[in-house]
Amino acid sequence: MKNKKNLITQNTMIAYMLILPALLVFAIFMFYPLFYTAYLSFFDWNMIKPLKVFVGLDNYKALFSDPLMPLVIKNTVVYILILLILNCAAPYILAFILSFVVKKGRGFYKGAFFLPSVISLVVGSILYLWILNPVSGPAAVAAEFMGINIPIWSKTQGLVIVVLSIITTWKIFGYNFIVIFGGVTGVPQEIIEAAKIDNIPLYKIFFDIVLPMSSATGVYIFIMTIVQGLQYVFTPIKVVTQGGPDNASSNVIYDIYQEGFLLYHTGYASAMSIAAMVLFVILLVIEFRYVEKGIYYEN
Amino acid sequence: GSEQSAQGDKVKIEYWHVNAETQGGKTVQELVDKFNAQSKDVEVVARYNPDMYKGLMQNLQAEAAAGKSPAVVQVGWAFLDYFSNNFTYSAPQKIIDKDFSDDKNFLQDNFLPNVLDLAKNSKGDQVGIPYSLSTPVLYINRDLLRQAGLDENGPKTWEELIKFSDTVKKQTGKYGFYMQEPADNWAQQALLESNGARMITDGKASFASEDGIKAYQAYADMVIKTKSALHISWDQGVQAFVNGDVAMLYTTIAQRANVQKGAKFDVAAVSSPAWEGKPKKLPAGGCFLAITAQDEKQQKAAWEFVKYLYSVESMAAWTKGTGYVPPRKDVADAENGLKSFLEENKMMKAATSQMDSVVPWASFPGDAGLQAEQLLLDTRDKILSGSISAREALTQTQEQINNLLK
Amino acid sequence: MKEIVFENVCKKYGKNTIIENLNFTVHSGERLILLGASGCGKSTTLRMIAGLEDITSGNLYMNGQRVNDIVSGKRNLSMVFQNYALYPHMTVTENIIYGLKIQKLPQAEIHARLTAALGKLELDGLENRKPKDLSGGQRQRVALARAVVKRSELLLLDEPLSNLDAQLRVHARKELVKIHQAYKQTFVYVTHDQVEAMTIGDRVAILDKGRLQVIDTPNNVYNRPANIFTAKFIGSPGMNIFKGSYSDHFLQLGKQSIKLSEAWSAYIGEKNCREFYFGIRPEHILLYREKHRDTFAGVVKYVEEYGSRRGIYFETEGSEVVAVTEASDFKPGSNIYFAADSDKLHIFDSKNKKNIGYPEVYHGNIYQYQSV
Amino acid sequence: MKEIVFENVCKKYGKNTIIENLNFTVHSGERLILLGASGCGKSTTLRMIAGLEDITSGNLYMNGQRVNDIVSGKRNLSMVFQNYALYPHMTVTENIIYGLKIQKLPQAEIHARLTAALGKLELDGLENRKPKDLSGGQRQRVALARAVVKRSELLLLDEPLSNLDAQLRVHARKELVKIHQAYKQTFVYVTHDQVEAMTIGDRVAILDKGRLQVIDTPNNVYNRPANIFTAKFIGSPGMNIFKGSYSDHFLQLGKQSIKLSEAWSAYIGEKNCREFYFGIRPEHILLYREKHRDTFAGVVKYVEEYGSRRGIYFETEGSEVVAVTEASDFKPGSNIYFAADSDKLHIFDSKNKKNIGYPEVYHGNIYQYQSV
Amino acid sequence: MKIDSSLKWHVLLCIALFVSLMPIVFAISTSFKELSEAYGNVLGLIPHNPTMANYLRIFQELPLNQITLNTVIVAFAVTVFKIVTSVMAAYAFVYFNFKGKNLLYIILISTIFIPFTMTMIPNYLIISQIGLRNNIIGVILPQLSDATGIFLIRQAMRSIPLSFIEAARLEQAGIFHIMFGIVLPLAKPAVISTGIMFFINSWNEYVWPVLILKDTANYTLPLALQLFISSEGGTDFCVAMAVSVVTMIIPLGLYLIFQKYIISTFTSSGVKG
Ligand SMILES: Nc1ncnc2c1ncn2[C@@H]1O[C@H](COP(=O)(O)OP(=O)(O)OP(=O)(O)O)[C@@H](O)[C@H]1O
Ligand SMILES: Nc1ncnc2c1ncn2[C@@H]1O[C@H](COP(=O)(O)OP(=O)(O)OP(=O)(O)O)[C@@H](O)[C@H]1O
Ligand SMILES: O=P(O)(O)OC[C@H](O)CO
Ligand SMILES: [Mg+2]
Ligand SMILES: [Mg+2]
Repeated sequence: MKNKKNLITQNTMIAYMLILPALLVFAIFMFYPLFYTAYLSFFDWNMIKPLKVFVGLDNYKALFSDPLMPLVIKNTVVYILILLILNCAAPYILAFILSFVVKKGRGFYKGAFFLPSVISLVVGSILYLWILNPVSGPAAVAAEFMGINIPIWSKTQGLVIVVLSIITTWKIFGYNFIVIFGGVTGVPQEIIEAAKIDNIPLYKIFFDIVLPMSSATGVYIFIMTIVQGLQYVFTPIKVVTQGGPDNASSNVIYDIYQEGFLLYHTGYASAMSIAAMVLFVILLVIEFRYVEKGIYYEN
Repeated sequence: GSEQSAQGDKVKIEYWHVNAETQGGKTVQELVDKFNAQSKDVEVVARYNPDMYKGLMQNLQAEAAAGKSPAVVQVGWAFLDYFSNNFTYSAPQKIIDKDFSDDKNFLQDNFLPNVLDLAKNSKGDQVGIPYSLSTPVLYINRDLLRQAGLDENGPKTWEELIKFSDTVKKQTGKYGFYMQEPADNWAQQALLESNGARMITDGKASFASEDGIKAYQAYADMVIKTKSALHISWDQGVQAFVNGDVAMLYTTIAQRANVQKGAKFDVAAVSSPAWEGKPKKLPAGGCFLAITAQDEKQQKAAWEFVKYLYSVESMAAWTKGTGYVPPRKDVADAENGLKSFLEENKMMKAATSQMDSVVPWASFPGDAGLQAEQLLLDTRDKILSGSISAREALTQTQEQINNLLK
Repeated sequence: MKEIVFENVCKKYGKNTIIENLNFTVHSGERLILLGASGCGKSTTLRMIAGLEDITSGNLYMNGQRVNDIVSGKRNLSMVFQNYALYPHMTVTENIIYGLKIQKLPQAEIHARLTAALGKLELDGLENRKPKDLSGGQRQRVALARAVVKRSELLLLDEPLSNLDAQLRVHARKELVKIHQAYKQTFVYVTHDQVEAMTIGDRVAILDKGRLQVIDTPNNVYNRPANIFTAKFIGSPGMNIFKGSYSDHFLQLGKQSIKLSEAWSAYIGEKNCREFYFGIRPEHILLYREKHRDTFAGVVKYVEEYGSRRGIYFETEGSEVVAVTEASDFKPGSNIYFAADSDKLHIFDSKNKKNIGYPEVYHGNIYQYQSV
Repeated sequence: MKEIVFENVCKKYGKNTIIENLNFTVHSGERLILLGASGCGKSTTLRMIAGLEDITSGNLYMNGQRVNDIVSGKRNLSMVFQNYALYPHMTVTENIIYGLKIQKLPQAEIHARLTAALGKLELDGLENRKPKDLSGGQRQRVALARAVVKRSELLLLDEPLSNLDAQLRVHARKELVKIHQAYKQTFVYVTHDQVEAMTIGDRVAILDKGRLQVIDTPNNVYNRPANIFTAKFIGSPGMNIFKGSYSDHFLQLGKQSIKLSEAWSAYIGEKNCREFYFGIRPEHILLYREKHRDTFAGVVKYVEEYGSRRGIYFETEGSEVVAVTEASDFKPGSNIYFAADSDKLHIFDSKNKKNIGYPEVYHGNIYQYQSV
Repeated sequence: MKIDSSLKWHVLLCIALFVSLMPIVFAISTSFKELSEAYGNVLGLIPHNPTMANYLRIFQELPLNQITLNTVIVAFAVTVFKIVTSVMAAYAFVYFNFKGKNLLYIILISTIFIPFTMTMIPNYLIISQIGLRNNIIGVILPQLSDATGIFLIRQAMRSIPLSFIEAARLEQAGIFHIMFGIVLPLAKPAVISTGIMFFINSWNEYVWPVLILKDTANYTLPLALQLFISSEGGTDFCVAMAVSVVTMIIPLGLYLIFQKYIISTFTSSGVKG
């Protein structure tokens, strides 16, 4: 018994030691700023005025009565959905096709799809701004040959989100693809073979076997797409539309930025941040509660 | 930060600017280098701030929060009130009066009063000295105009412009007109105020006057009704013009180099159109210089540098490098100034010739000013998308802004 | 119901040739056993039939149709994988019925087949377990059940019973044969268990390093091995092989010699061979403590206990010989004398290592297959 | 070199009791075989010894020390896993020497052990392959090599030879025994192969549903099975068991009866039992085509071919009996008559199902273990 | 028939590829064009008058070597530290049991959702206070650890079959042996992909360095790019593309050099042996 106790404490020690470096960094550069943000959310302040006016929950109240909020939240959801389709579902399908259907030229495709992900989104945004210029960009010129007129997407509600998502996708697709590819090919070959022998149709193999068995990777990409996607899409918003037209392309993260750094509503932006964080944490907890249960892990 | 360097006992100060390499960044460095070479006791470090005046303001914010501050900063006109309300700065005349009695009349002697007024905040304090001055001009694609059978010298009035635009659309199938749509209402202000509207009257929004509504609606009609004008983001609009897809581009003179270098057709710039029978009112773009140095030594050094920047030679170099209009009176005609340059660069004339029409860029007072500006931007999108009439939109927004400003 | 024909089939992994020029036919409805040393290419052969492994060259036919390029799913077969290949995220039931559900079989039919399979393979009570919560043998049975419920025309089994205990193996063997009798599928069955090979196989094919050595009935493989490899491979321990020479009724082994029976003498004379290999199964060697007439001498090296019998490994004329006996008094180091009952001899050509056949009198001499 | 003592060891997974109150000792240096039906808890027992599975209750001692809470790494043992558990990212060589490198053995020593193991297990030429490029048997041999090179005091083997062919299995068996003789480790060896159990085991422990049934020498387990479970479990097919009654020299089975030998009659009389189970191994049943005196009648249900012998499954008095015979003329559906040589009978108590023992005359009667 | 069905896929894939690669080709081609051609000849991928002027300009006007070196240092330091701290923490979360484990994990992971801008100002104050403004160390410091990394690597470790760890435990392998000998190699695809992500993100990072770095000599490449992008003066598109090409060249080169290796780590996982 004594031995086990010792072992436990010794193991616990090792565990804490392993976590310590990460924890230290987090404590200083994440938790402390977070507390500070939470603190600021109770004040009316613009970051430089010497006087912070304590306003209690006013910022939060304002948040809930802000007429922009429903729009921004709706946009956020739309972004998430589009990004999930383009950067979670699509690469999954592609990875599946490349690992189980098309075997020739795999390496080439993988390499090529990955390429854009090394490029900065600022560059990507500027590039797309040019290329997708609906009046005189190459895409428009090419489309004109085919008699198609490209809508002025940057000023079209709805469409603007789609295009911004596409720009973001261009950047993160390759990375997601390659990670998912790793997960998908991690499914033992024999198991796929067993299914093939049973003449299981491809889409069934995908949904019944590959998806559940690579679900650990899937969940990772799912969450990363939401988290990273929302943060990534920030750059194209900033470069291309500044949230316009009429906030039609703004999302929660851009809105926080706009309130905090363009309008200097520091307190309000802090309250928004905290609310967003709470929202995401709730999502995360739900994920842990329900999604993780259905996921196949080896241990 | 501004620290004292031990070396040579020179006072080291920082100058914050927003000039990217494509927009005079090189000239900033040349000016600073020249100054440093000739100054015995001041050394200036130039620091670029990306993302224009907004970016600079952000960095200044962070700097202030850390208890530091540069000595001289460029402040965009839109931030005039915000800056003066929130940052510690020294009014230039105050420093002059204290330590530089020789320069007592420097400001009055060298600047037009309407130009100096640009840098006065809503309380009437002279926050800084106008430095980069720009006005909106009309770039025209002469080839296209000719093709549409129009006067190749472009329209003189907005009424004419509207006709031109429609004609181009009908005759060539290309767009007739594009007015810049960045994250500000600068160009739209020119349109409205030239028609007799006022963006702000006595600290209150007043753009939703009949004149304002009419002007905005006329512009909106081009976009919505005749579809002769393009409603698109700024970069794309400029790109479309330079590519020859739009006949007329209404934007800042600061884009001159870009347009000139890129366009392969017969391009020209003409002065801002006026509304028939009405005087032009053109908001000043660009920035003024503010002295944010905190201690006396630094402030003195800052003034020395600022004064240097306003010398005729420096101003001329500045204009050449950036395309801004010189705010100082006598630079344009001086031999050591811009005389020959302006002769060669006809496009600049469009801007220099309309200096007398310059008015301050409307900056809504108080902490809510920036938000008011944002509301106006949203309104622009609403009107130009046709979802709501100019009358309704402007009236609503005006009310909203005035509620904010209370 | 499926006839499978291998025509000059080769398989390479990079430069390694795994299967070399395979030519044979699995008759429709037969139970063919694939035997061979570990790593000889049995699984690979099975996998080629299943369409899981590309054929490097040659042709594979099923019911007369060339199937080299037909995908697995279209070959209508089921397979038990050597390492089971169960879907780890599905329960036992789900694993078994997955293929049936895809085939859109009626619910009742699926249920009936499932229940039957669970019962036959003694998996009741484990229906809702995931594979990782099963023992090795249970997993293997699930794999077997999954293959069996499909009732396809061709059943490929890669060591399907290796992790089962003897009772269960006997039982499963019986069930498999019953299934075969009911549905007359073609079986191709890989096993290392020679008893299994003998009991289940209609024919046995023996592979060595990717080459087919022999394909014949179990009986012949044991009693009339076609060549030395087969003789040594079948039986445990395998047959003892000596290089010998013949002259005038006497079989010469190194410096020693013994007399052969008349029948053999005549036969060898007829075949006119001098140099050959002769072979004798360990269980057919007669052992003596003292020198007798017509015995060879040797020294015991090693004794292996099989319970009531022993394997006696001894050295003679520089080669190791093993005999199986019930006697328990041979200890390592002691002298030993042995004779080979000439009734039970096998003789192989010294060049091509093929069996030269047997004198007529021995034709009925089919010995019982024995494992120690 | 390690003595292992199980003291009331239980193991549960959730509510399922897998191992129930296990009590036994593995003597230092002995080769103990664990036998038992698939899923009975053999691997679990091994994993508890290895320290990979927590013990739910009870105590496990090694060399007198309680080790319940000692981590695996500190127990100084090696193990061959049932599913090999080879490191997929390491080559064969790396897999084998990984543990030795951790022990910081000198390079030369590592090399020597590696070469020896590769040679003994016929793995030469595969040194640089990754596990996925090996055949099933090759993987298993690598797993074996990895365990063997460590030369630890205790070797746990979970069906280490199940995927090897007969020749290689004989060979590996020999090598294992040689290794044991050289290093005198304690072996705990799980197998389903009864021949392996008989040849390798000093003693055999038989588990049934997590309970120890018997622990005894291989010979006794086969010839003097302690209880019905053991009797049925060992042998393939296992022993036939009938419920019978005895009265006055006659053994009654349903409506039929046969006469017992004097010795048995006396013994049973002595033991004073009426109702019992009697058992007879399939290979000890005498079969007739016609009715004889002292035979029972039955109907053939099913015939299993073992090559030269057959398993005849027939029904009598509502229960299935199997006999092994060389005769080939029993066909399903035909009548059959059988007798049990009373020399070869086993009799078990009807209540506790334990062997009641044997009349003195039969004490020498140790039959040869046979597998079909 | 085999060829037929995959041809269809190949066509589809090639269209996708075109969409994905075209912008890069466009960027490279534009960087060799004169501005007027960039505007006028949008579709032409091969410049009529190829020019190096754009490149010459950035090399002359900027201490590009120093800037590149800065970027390399920042990206490598950030990547290495993030990976090391993530692997350590993930290992503890997967293979150890200790008090508060789940709570701690959830707290750490929930920070994934926090936009960096939220913590930017307090971090700036911290960095200023320790005097690391205008210093690349100041850029690196707050980024030494990353919840995303912990999350990803933990996911990967959870997918490693326990039996390998068990086998290693029996070998008397201590925690470090198991970590470096078994777990890390098996989690390598995840570690590498996370590393790549960190590297790329750090390489292209903009918002935070802009705040910290003041002197051009301390710049990183994305900041240098900003020097050629101006909303008001108009962007010199060709020069901006030249900087972009310079910016992408190192990660692209690294990727192309190690592509085989990187891709193979993903595909060769074969963890189930
Ligand atoms: N995680 C688990 N949860 C529930 N039951 C389990 C779990 N793991 C194993 N079992 C059950 O425990 C029993 C014993 O398993 P064990 O692996 O010890 O069997 P075994 O004797 O080695 O069988 P085999 O010969 O088939 O390998 C089996 O019935 C198995 O289903
Ligand atoms: N991917 C591969 N690359 C190279 N050689 C391979 C590969 N896969 C298998 N082999 C080799 O091919 C040979 C045949 O393998 P196969 O699995 O068919 O053997 P097997 O007869 O089934 O053996 P076992 O009885 O041990 O399962 C083996 O020697 C093996 O090492
Ligand atoms: O470029 P400037 O300084 O003339 O400013 C005018 C623009 O409208 C600013 O966005
Ligand atoms: Mg195999
Ligand atoms: Mg087991």
